[in-house]
Amino acid sequence: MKVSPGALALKYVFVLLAAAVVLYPLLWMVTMAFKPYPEWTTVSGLTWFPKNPTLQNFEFIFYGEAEGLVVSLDRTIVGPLISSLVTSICGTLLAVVSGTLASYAVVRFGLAQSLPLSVLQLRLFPPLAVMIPVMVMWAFIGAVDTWWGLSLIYGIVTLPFAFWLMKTFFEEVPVEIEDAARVSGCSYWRVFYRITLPIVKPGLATCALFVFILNWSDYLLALLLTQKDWVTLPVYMATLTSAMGGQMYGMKAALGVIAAIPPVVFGLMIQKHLVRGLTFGALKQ
Amino acid sequence: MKTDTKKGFGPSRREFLKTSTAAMAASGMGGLSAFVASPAFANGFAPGMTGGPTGFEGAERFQYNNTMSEGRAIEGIKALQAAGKAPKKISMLLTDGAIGQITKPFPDGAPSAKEVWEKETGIEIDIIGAPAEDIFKKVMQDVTTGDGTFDIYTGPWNSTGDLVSSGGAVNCSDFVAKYQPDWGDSERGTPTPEMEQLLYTYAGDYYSFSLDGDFQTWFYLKGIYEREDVQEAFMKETGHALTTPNTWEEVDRISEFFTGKDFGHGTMYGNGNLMSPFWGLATFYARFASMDFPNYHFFDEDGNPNLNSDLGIQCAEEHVRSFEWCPPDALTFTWAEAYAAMWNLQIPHTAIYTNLVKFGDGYNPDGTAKSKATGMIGSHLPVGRQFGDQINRRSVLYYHITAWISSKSDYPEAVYLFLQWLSSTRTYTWMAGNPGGYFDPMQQANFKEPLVASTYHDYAMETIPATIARSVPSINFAGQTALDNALDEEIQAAITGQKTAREAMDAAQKKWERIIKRQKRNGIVEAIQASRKTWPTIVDPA
Amino acid sequence: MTDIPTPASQTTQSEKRKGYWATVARDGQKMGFWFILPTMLLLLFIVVFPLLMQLYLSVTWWTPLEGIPWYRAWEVFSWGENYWFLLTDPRLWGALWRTVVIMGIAVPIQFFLGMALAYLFVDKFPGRKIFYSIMLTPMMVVPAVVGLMFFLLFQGTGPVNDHLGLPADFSWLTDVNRAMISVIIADIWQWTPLMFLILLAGMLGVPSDQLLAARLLGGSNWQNFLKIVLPRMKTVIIIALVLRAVECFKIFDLIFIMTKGGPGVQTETISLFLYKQTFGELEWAYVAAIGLTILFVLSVIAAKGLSYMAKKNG
Amino acid sequence: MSSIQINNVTKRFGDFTAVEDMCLDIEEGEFVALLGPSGCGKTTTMNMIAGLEDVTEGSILFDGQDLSGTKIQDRNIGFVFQNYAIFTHLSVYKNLSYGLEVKKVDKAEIDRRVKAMADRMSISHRLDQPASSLSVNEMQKLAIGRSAIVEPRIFLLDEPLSNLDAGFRAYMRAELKVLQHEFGQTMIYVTHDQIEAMSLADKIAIIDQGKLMQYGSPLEIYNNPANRFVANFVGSPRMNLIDGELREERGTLRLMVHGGAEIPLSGQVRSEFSSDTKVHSGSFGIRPQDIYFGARRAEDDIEMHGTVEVLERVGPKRLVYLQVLETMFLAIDDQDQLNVGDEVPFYMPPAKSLAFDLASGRRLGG
Repeated sequence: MKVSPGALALKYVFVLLAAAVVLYPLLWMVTMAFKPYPEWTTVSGLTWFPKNPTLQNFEFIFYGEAEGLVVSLDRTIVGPLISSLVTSICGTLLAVVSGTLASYAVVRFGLAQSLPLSVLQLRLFPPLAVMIPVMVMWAFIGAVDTWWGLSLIYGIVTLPFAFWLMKTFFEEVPVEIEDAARVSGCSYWRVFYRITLPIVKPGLATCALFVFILNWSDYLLALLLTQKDWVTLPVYMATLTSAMGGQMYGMKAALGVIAAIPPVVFGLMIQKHLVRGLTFGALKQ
Repeated sequence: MKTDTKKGFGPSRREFLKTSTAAMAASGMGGLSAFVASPAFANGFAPGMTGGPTGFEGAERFQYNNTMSEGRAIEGIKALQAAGKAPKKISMLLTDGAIGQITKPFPDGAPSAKEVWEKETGIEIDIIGAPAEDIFKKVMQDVTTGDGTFDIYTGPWNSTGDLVSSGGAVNCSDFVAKYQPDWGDSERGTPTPEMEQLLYTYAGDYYSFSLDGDFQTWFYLKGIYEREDVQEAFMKETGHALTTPNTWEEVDRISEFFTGKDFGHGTMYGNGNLMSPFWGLATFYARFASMDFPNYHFFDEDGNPNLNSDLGIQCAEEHVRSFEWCPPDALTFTWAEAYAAMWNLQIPHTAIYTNLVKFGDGYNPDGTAKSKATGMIGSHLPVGRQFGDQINRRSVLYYHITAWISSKSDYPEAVYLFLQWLSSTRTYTWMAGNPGGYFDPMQQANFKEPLVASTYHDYAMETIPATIARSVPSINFAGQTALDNALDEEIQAAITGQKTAREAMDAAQKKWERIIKRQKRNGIVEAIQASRKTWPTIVDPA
Repeated sequence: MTDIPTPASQTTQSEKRKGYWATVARDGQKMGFWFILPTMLLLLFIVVFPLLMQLYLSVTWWTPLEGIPWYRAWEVFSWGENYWFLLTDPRLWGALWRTVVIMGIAVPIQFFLGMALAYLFVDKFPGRKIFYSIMLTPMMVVPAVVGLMFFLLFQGTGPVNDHLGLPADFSWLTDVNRAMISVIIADIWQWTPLMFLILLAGMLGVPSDQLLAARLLGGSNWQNFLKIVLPRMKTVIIIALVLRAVECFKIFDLIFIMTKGGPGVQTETISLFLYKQTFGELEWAYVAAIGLTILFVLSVIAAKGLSYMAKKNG
Repeated sequence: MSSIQINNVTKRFGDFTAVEDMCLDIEEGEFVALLGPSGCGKTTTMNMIAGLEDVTEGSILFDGQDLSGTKIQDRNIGFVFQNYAIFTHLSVYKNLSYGLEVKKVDKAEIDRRVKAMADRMSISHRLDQPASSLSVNEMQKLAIGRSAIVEPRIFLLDEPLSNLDAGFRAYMRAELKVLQHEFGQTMIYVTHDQIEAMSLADKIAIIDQGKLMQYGSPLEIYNNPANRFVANFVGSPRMNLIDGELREERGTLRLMVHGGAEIPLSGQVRSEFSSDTKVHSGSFGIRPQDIYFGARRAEDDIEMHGTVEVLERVGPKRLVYLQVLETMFLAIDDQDQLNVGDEVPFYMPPAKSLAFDLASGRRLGG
């Protein structure tokens, strides 16, 4: 296609502008995380890059105190970091395993044809509209503020994504391959386990990463179902935000950076499949 | 919370450690780490004392033995530990801004309150912070769906009723009888037995542990009031001399006068009182309480709201009118922004929490003034209305950080003992002086303490107790959150011009009636009647 | 590729596996049942009890303050009072209205920006891949962190005021009007990339030769976009808008971190309202009634929408 | 309607040269086929004419006018895509009217022309139906009609018949010829099917590896291929092309084929081979229908002996595969006299034989 240099230049202007808007808040947070106290506010002038780069903000949130700071932190990031990792991973496992099995049954055996829409409905409602009974249940089974209680709800709310994503991957596996194996004497289980699963392995990995991102990003459920021991990173971040007062920007930024890294990295890894995941397989790229 | 950082960045930690080490070395204590384990610790006590902070001048004022409330608590713990009924750890949900008061050493050379407790009992205190406005939500979350995560809840005193009726708090009456805290001590504790009842009991039983002094106290910019040009201008404009106000009428006159004036510090706004959602209710309640002599109650004897009575509507109209003299964005102010307004000399007066002066008047360790208002602030008695030759000065008790024992705690007695220790007059006085947080003074002993006076300033040492004596409780029974929110919404609607004061009060009246009706079976009318009895009747000569 | 096991090895394998599971492995329907079971159990677990409890609570006026456990809520049976009350609760309708306002402003802006970006990226240009990745980043950042980022940006002493030359007391998050604007800006920042991503996928799905044909027929870029590209993207556009509208209706994290719904109730959306009713006012029965109503209304809308789509498609 | 001059056009994609130094003159109203194997650059050439691709070097002139600065929209070029690029989301009517609507032609005028065109293409009965419901054949008609309705200055067709079933392809071939006459427009037609090109085009441009091999009328190309590639590419069944070393022995010029077969050259073809003394290896070409059996018809006809390996019936005739040592000749037997296994003499008239330089593929002499 012919593109005149003028049009191309104009395109770059827009693209660069858009990129700048996207990067502005991100960059601000990242550079803020490396700025020492005096560079945080307009009071002594703002600069994009730290004049005296420092790691003290990270030091502070990991050790609870840092060189040159009087304030200290009673709870460091370590606990919430572990909590976020454990609950996100367990929730992901639950969602991916049950979603994979169920979608395979729906795709291959034609079972429960209403299941796809039912699981989709889980995503439709504001969680807060249905949370009271859930919290009561969780309290009843002793699941509040436990790793498994949070993992369980994570597994449930991300199940629709896992289910639909795996459904599209299974639909892409030609049924002939499975038939061929079955004709040669394989049981259904063996066909599933030895033939189909290996074929959809990349899809499975995509699905797991995608669901992990969703779980990691949760704030509300952890806010409602944890109190202290299994508080996750976003909840910790939010409480710390006010705990440290309105002005401890550097530490907040450092926290934000740490919380933001895994999903951004994983997200870029599965870029190709994001559309499929986010639209429940309605669209592919 | 803008204020906590004020304390955050004084001298660097290294410097800080250096000075405290030096102080400790001077008193023969060794380094900070050696300090906890040092056998020299016991030698730091004044004769006859068995516990308490050491290592600074005057520490003996906060030390105790087993004849004192704190000592009895420690003794009780020891007994529980011997019986195997004490926990290893007590976890406490606490408002963020107050944590430092328990965990930060004060003054130089001293340990923190937490360190003293842990040293003496071996029971670790695990503090989990939450924002002040939200903390009661978190409390209720734990009460309704939690699993014994916290041994201690803290939150606004007003919410005690809600917590008790939801079954979330432990009734401590037996413990109180057993361990005899000194809260009501006629010399050191609350000024009156009624006040003890108000702060520590609900429906006749002990539930709450008072850790704050949120009696809205009047502060003004003495340095501006006393200027001759200001005096002249005021006289010229109003025909009155500018003095500290005694009545709401005078308050409004001063507010009107200052609004839009510039006395060399930028444009001023006359009304510094809180008008925003949640926090502004205190201002309304204070004005409401003095509408009649000696008090105008929120409810009549039978539990019917007084909101849309003539006096109620008049109060609402005055309240709404006073909004025109507020600084811009006043509807978004929390106390922190209101403090800042006074520190920046934007408002001439305000009735507000007392740590306004703790954080904003005086000097930082590095010698810089804490704010522009340093040295200019004064304090006066609450205002009321003149009835004949008497004035019913009224303030209001609102928010007021209070601790409760979670009914899910496995060791309520041990937890009780910790809270008794923490809230007894010696420990609390010591903590109240600590600028690490916003627990405000309220016990008589607090106001006699030089360390408290040094942070809260001499001028407030008389007005705060006088204010306490003239304070009415805000709503403090089950249904409080709903009642407060209903009224709050309507007042906000009136202030922002969506409704007239009368319409707003009519609507609020209806909402309150509905809540009362629904809560009747839970004894809300009795609670209202009990609350009415705790209102002070003290009046002053005009 | 996987090796297809030979029948010989297969029989020996299955002979070893005796009993019920061996028959399951050989019966597709049975195995499918076991495959679906976990999902079904999870669904029932999260749907049946909660719905019943919610229904039960919603016809009482039980609150945790009642002093009786929730299962004894019948003692404070209130018929449909909660449902009647929610019809006339200005705070609920205010929250709903604000939610709709955020949706009504943010989603169309996201749509137009996303469409414009997709248009920029539909043809190849040097650097397209890198810029594409950059453009996608915001939607991958944890929403709570986005809230934090914009909290930092919109501080009075923060960079936005600094770079725009505004004074430090030009408040964003605590201003009656600007708080809403700030929240909407943050939402737009985070979710325009999602629109972009989906719309770009849709745009790339428009056959390029049809577009060429339209051009050769003399249609200007704009005419071809309106008449060829847009109609062909209809499904994609609907998907994108529905997805965003649903998510936007649920918005919580961002606002909760940036403004807590404040100042006042200026940024209080339906989710924040429910949160405050649950833990602030403790009106659990009322929240249950609102929740059920929302469930019902959304289900009806979804069902109508689906049947409409189904009719359209065939 | 216009003439097109393609002057020394080169197109490069990075390091890859898709079209090299192409020159073509297309007369007004001519029907030209671009013929070549896939990947030869014929489609690129057409895209450059349409303006879908930039020209790297050289120029393309329409009636002497360079349109490279003109937007595609304004070039007024009719283009029929290989898969028709029908707007499947629109009705048949809207497809036809698209080119007129975007030019803001009067409604009544649009209606008249659409109906006329639909009549002409005999899809009137489908006008109100969605285009997606059309059969492939109807889509083809619609695609042509949609392009024709805007009266383009030239008409480009990209393999328009390749998707059609065999019967309709033959019909459409004829139809295209008629249409071209009716429209009277310059048409350029890309195809890899030589029969289509031969039967339709006024002129054929044969392209290989981005280079123009030959440009001329079908007959010219058939009878007088300019090089070995063209000779090989055009004609069905294929021309016999026998490669070998040229050797002069006892006054006779022979083409020594690998494997032992020898072709004794005589007459015209001999002189053609010897016209360039630098050529040492050559390629001998003769069309199967020019080989005959039975009695020698002319003195200098070349005689060879071969074994009948395979006989393949094609209609009334049979294709004969003749094995001469390791070399295979293809001939036509129209008298049904041969049997498999026969060892027979056959004759090749030198006047109908062609001589090519093996190294360059160049035609010798002719």
